[in-house]
Amino acid sequence: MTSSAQVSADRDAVLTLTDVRIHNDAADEELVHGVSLRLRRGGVVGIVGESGSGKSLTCKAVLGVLPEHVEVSGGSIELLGRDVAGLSPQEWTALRGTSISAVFQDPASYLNPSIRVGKQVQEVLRVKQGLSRAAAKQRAIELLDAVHLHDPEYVYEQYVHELSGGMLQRVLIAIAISLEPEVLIADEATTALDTTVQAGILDLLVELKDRIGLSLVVVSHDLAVVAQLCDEVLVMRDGHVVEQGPTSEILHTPQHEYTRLLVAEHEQYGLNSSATGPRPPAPVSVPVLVPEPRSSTMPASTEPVLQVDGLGVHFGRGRGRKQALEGASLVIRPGETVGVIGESGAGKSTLARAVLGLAPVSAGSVQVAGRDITHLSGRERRAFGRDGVVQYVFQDPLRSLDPEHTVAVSVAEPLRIRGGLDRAAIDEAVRRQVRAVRLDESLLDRFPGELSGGQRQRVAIARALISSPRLLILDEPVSALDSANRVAILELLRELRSTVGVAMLFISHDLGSVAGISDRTIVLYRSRIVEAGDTARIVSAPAHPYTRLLVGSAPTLTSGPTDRVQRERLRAGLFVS
Amino acid sequence: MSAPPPALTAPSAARRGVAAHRIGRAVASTARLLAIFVPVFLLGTFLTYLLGHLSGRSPAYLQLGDAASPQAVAAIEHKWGLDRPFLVQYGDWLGSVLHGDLGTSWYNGLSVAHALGQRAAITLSAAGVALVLGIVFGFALGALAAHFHTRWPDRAITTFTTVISVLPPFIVGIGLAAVFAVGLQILPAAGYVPIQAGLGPWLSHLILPAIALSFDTAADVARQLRNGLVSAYRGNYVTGAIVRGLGPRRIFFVHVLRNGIAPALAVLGLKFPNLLGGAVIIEAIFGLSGYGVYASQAAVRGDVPAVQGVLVVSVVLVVVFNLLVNIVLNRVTPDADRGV
Amino acid sequence: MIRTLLRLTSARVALVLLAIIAVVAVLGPVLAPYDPLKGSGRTLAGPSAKHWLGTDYIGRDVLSRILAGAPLSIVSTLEVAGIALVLGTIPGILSVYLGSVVEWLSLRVVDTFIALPFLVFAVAMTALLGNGITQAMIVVGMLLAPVFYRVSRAATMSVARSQYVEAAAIAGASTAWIVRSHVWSKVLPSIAVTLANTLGIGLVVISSLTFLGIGIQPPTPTWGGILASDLGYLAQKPYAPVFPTLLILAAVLACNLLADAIRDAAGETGRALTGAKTARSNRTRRLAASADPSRS
Amino acid sequence: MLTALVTAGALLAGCSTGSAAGGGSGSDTVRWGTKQIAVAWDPVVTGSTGATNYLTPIYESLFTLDEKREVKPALAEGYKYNPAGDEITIRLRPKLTFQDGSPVNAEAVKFNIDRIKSQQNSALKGSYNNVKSATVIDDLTVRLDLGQQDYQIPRLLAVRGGMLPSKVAAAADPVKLSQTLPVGAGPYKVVELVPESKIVLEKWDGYWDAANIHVKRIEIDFGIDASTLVPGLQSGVYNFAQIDGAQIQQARGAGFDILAGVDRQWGSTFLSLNRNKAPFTDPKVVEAIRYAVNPAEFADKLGFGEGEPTHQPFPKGHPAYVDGLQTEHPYNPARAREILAKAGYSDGEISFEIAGIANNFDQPAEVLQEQLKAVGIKTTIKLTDFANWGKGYYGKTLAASIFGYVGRDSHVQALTEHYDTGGVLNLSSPYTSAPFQAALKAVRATPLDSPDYGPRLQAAAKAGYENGSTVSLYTYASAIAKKKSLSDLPAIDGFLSWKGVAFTHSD
Repeated sequence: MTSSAQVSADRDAVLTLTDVRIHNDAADEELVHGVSLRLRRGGVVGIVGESGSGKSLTCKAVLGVLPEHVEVSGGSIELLGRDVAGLSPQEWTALRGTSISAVFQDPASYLNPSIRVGKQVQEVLRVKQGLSRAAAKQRAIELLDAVHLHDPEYVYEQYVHELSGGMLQRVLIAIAISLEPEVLIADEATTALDTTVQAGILDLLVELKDRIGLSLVVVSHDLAVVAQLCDEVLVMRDGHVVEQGPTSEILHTPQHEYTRLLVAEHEQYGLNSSATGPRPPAPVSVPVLVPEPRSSTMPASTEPVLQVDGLGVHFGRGRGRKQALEGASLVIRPGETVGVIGESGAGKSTLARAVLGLAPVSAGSVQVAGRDITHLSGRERRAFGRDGVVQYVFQDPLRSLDPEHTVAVSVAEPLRIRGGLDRAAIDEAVRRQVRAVRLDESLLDRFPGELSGGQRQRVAIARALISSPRLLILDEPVSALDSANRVAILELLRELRSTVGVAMLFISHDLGSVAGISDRTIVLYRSRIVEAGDTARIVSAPAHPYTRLLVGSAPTLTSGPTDRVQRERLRAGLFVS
Repeated sequence: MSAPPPALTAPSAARRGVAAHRIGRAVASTARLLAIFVPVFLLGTFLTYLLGHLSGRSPAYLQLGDAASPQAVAAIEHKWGLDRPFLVQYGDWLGSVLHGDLGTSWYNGLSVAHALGQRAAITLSAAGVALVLGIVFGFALGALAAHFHTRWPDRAITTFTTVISVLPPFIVGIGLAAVFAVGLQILPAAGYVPIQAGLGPWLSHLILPAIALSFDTAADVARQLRNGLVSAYRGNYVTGAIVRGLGPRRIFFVHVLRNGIAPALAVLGLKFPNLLGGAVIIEAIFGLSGYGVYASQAAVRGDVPAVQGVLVVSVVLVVVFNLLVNIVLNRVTPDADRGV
Repeated sequence: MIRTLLRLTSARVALVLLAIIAVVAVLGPVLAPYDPLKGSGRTLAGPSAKHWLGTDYIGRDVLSRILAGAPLSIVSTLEVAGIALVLGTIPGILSVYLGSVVEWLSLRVVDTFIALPFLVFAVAMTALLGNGITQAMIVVGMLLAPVFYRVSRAATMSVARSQYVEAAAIAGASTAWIVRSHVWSKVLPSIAVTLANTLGIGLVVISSLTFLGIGIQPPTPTWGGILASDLGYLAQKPYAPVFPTLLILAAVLACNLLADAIRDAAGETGRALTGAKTARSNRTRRLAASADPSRS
Repeated sequence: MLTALVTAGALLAGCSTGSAAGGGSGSDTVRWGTKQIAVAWDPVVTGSTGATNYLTPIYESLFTLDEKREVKPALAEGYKYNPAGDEITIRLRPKLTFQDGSPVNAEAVKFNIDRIKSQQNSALKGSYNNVKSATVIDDLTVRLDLGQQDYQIPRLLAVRGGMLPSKVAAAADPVKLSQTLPVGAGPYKVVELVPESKIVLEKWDGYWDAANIHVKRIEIDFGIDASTLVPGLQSGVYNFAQIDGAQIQQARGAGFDILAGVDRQWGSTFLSLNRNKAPFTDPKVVEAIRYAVNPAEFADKLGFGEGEPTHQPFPKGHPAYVDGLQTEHPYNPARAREILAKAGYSDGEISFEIAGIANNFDQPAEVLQEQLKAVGIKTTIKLTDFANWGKGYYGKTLAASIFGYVGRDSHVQALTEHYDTGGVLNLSSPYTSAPFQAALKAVRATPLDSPDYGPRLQAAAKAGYENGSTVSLYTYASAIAKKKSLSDLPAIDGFLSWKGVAFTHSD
């Protein structure tokens, strides 16, 4: 453990943790085994670790909001020179908001769904600063403006369900800084947000730090997020701080095995432009630019697995009609992997559903393995599904597997739906498929709840592959996984691509994952394909402003202030909040 | 997974939209409620009418008694228009119902609407007082249980509400009368005096039946509120409010109550029909001649128009009450999408 | 889930109570010390060694009547719940799958049923359809059906929107397949909870109808009927209603306890199934999610 | 919580139970609760003779009855028969008016008799079968022409059949008269009337015998559940109530006077058998049933000390009661079995359905079923609502039904209703017997004051009894509980009179 002696004099410290231990009284077990850190005024300390590592509990301890039966059992927390252990509830209430504040993951849940967001900004000002209604409103709107929300008056009047995640996180930040606290804790504040939105929020935090002199504690499972902002990093695992030190030191000379894994992941499946060494070996097939005109001269062997022409999809009717996809065209040939990238709501999943014959297509056509599936009846759709030509893997394997079905039952389901095979044959196929995804056969009788995230995703992939599909659609297959599993699943997919030879449509909001596996990449932006082409070219020389912003927003271990300025320019042109 | 993207409205359009949006939202939610309630009204009245029709009852036997010869029966049925096709009868009936005319009783030839008008004060007083009691005690018990969540007051309240909600209402009624009217002699056991005779006498006659009626409502409101509050306390926005430095009182009243109250309010809407329905038994026990007694007597006599009248009025009352509850709910929790 | 259920004390108490009631329902007529329909000269007698619970207004042994009344009371309640179950659950599940017209119609029918004042409608329908236990049960069953409809529909919807159902649909599964292999088992716990609750409500409602003189023909003994007639003789035996009341109360409470226990157990299993292995790594997160931050 | 709430309610109520009773003004008010429901307020329309109780305060009859069951003048001063006994001339008291101010005159009498005979929903048509027409002789004299010699007419005119509604009101709107605003010439005038639930009456000074009326106000609540009436009395809501036998003990224990006895109000419960339907087409079956029935058990178990075992529809002491009948079909189950066996019926071969009105005849039906079971007759009980039951009973389609009788318009009428061809209570209608018809004619031809009247009436009662279509189960006394401070009502058979009744001291 690196000592924190290198930081300057003690009165500079706004937050000091000394060997903080957190204990669960109900289960009688220690959850955090000694965390020490020192946050300098205007400084940024990062905590990295996967879920369950104890990083969020540490934050909750600092804020005094530990769950029931969980308490600080050792060490001390000093906030602005005061030991928080002895604070009365009233003193805590007085301290929170004015001296320390926080923003969290899933911003929508941290705002009252029944009250207009503006009122919630105003509430703090009126309660804590005693402002009049009018003054509080004016100040609230100023704050919303300060966090770069377009049209703060409009946002002021909205309810939580009417705003996007990025906007809500900005609202929360506005509330958090409204009383000008010394310390702001950002606990996974950008997790589950789109890459570009994440970059925007991180940029905002940096800006606020500089502008109003905030001291930040940034918590994330993503090393790159922390690396962008922090002077000092703590790496936590299973309640232990496994490594701690200045960011550059951690990045360049990681000591602990886990830290090395985190760094390596970014080097392999990130867009670490400065990372040396060759990118993973490029696939053999020649990238073809899309859209590609249908050509009769095309040889039979390269008949596309998927051909989408001018696809348009609408949801709703009348005034509520929403264009979910417009004029999309693409081709996937056998064995080819095409990545689809874009922010949430850009139409990625709609495209996937259209390829499955599940979306209400209003224009264009979809052909799968030479068969037109644009407008299937329910019966035809089911028959098409039973053929198993296209299969689908969901983002969250926990939710895509029936919790009451064993691995064997889940994997066998497509075959059983198709029918015509006896029990022994199905059993044999299941075992073969389970081996193919590198799962132990002993897991066949387990339930999803008894598996790890990576194992579950392997089960889902096995289920998708058992009907020998020509095309596999992977919808954010690694987004819900932690670093180690993410790497493993991506490796598995690359392996399957060469052994099984299945074509893939790989959907992700994470450019790193897409870049690591796709031959070609399609960029979706506001229901349209704005750019398509060879993955390497898109990553190295993005053409469309959105793609450029995307590439520039991807968290890397080395992005810095220059990127920020560039991003801001791009954002201004795109109206991205 | 195919949720439409959040609106990325261009700034200028958004500015103009704020006021129009709010009005539009109110209009839309009202329209949505009406779209639910109009069919309920039509279907409810249709079922009611169909029921009367299917029962094969005829005013003839009520009116003729021992003089019910087939010709006399046919003549009376013709006079009442019962020999016409069913749908024609329903249409006519619905038409007059919409004009406030619920027809005349087969039994005594009096206007059903008038009879119900005379009884409205009694039933609505009893149901109203019961509703108030149900709300007051339901909310008090629910809030208390939530506050002492998982501790003994919570368990005691939960047990208490379970017991009172499963007690048959007639047992409750007779027990209350036995204790407070006969045993302690502090309240009358039966009868009704209009509120014009004074608030005291009025309430003294109503309090026992209202308590008996309110048990079920109070119990359910308490349970829902407790669960609602407990889960609202678990909401991240509570943590958020704590972190912002808001005090516990403010958090409870502004944030927790507002979000935890919805299930209790919703259950209140569902309980209103029970308050009216429970009147059948409670009114009989406490000698109140309200809708319940009227309905059960009419049903037992086979006085179809009277039964239909009570049901129609009840359905309207329930629908109106639910509309009110929904409007309140829409204001309290604007994000929820709901049916009746 | 059954095993989880049996670990709960409340479930055990409820099941023991229900088991006793079931035994009484099956063996009641055999156990009855006297002919439940046979009167004697000793009318309205108090409890004694010969007649543990005394005799009724025409000298019949009350204990025998309560025991003999058990089968009909229980069976009629079961039938009510059964009718409600069938009428509510099947449309409830199907409403999710049979298209928007069916869905809209069934929702409005259910709304209407809920809007009708329950007892008024039950009394009216039973009286108009002819006074009999069968009519009464059908009517009450029908009026209780909306609860099942709502519960099964809500449960089905949450399953139907789940990704594993979507996965099956993508693989070409028919609605029947999906209901059979995915939906049914998830809906079952909610149905079981509702069923247990409905049994309690049904018993109270049938008793209430009997109190109003609707449903059951004398001299057939039923708990509600015994209770109703006891109320006519309060002057002679003020304590008489206590016995049937306690029985009804015990049965209803047992059903309620069981319902709560099933709910708890289903939640427990749900968590157990989804989180057993990840429990260790996710423990802190789950604790954080389930704990009440209001008191920290 | 509950206690606090109730206490709060009680405090709000102004504490004393007296004021809690609300409404009425002090001790001059009779607050009357009953589980019955008065349906019509026009004596011509009111089908139930039991409901006469609620009409007597409003309407005065032409004649009235005294405590010796003798006919006395009321609105009419007297009557005279022609020698043939087929014309009766009635002379009205002069200068009387109805409560609406219109005159009580011969025209009014004629108008109402015409109405009885012609109005579609008249319930008195049957009773007036023998009255052919009414003729106005002068303003105060009216003559009735009878179809045959009939000395029963004054009795008919002394009760419901003789109650006189205002001609003006009846001519204007018969429905209003019957449902919302009854107008008579009786001691009390209607102040408020909520159909089927409540009536408020106030003393009317225009009544011819107003000097004898002391109670200022009568409020009647209808349809009060039996189990509520005694608590109602105890908590001061009522000071006067018609209660069930089972509650007599409780009311008495609570310090109330009980007025009961066959010299006042009584009723009879009987089993009507339809002799046109199997198995009652076989007289042996009917005979066996008569031996199987044990009136003593009914009286004992259901009468609560106020019932009487009897095989005939009249209690002991009633003019139509026949002493010898008690031994004609004494309770003898062995004999019943023997009769059935001889007629070739095996045990359990005979079965039928006992119909009845739900909530009214449950217990008698249960006792009856058990008694019949003891002789090998299987029965099922089918109690339904009044409408359903009435369809079968009045339509004469039921095979057997339990029913009750509380009417006593005239002795002969009681017999005709049970045993005559068109009798309402004769489920076997049109079945009747020649001996009954002969005896009926004889009693009608006997003046009421003739010494032969009693024996002839009883002869007719006996002949009717022997028809066998009505099997009496028991008679019971209707009970009234009243506050001790209210003086006793005169004991007149089947008639509730308020004359001379007063509150003795204020309480």
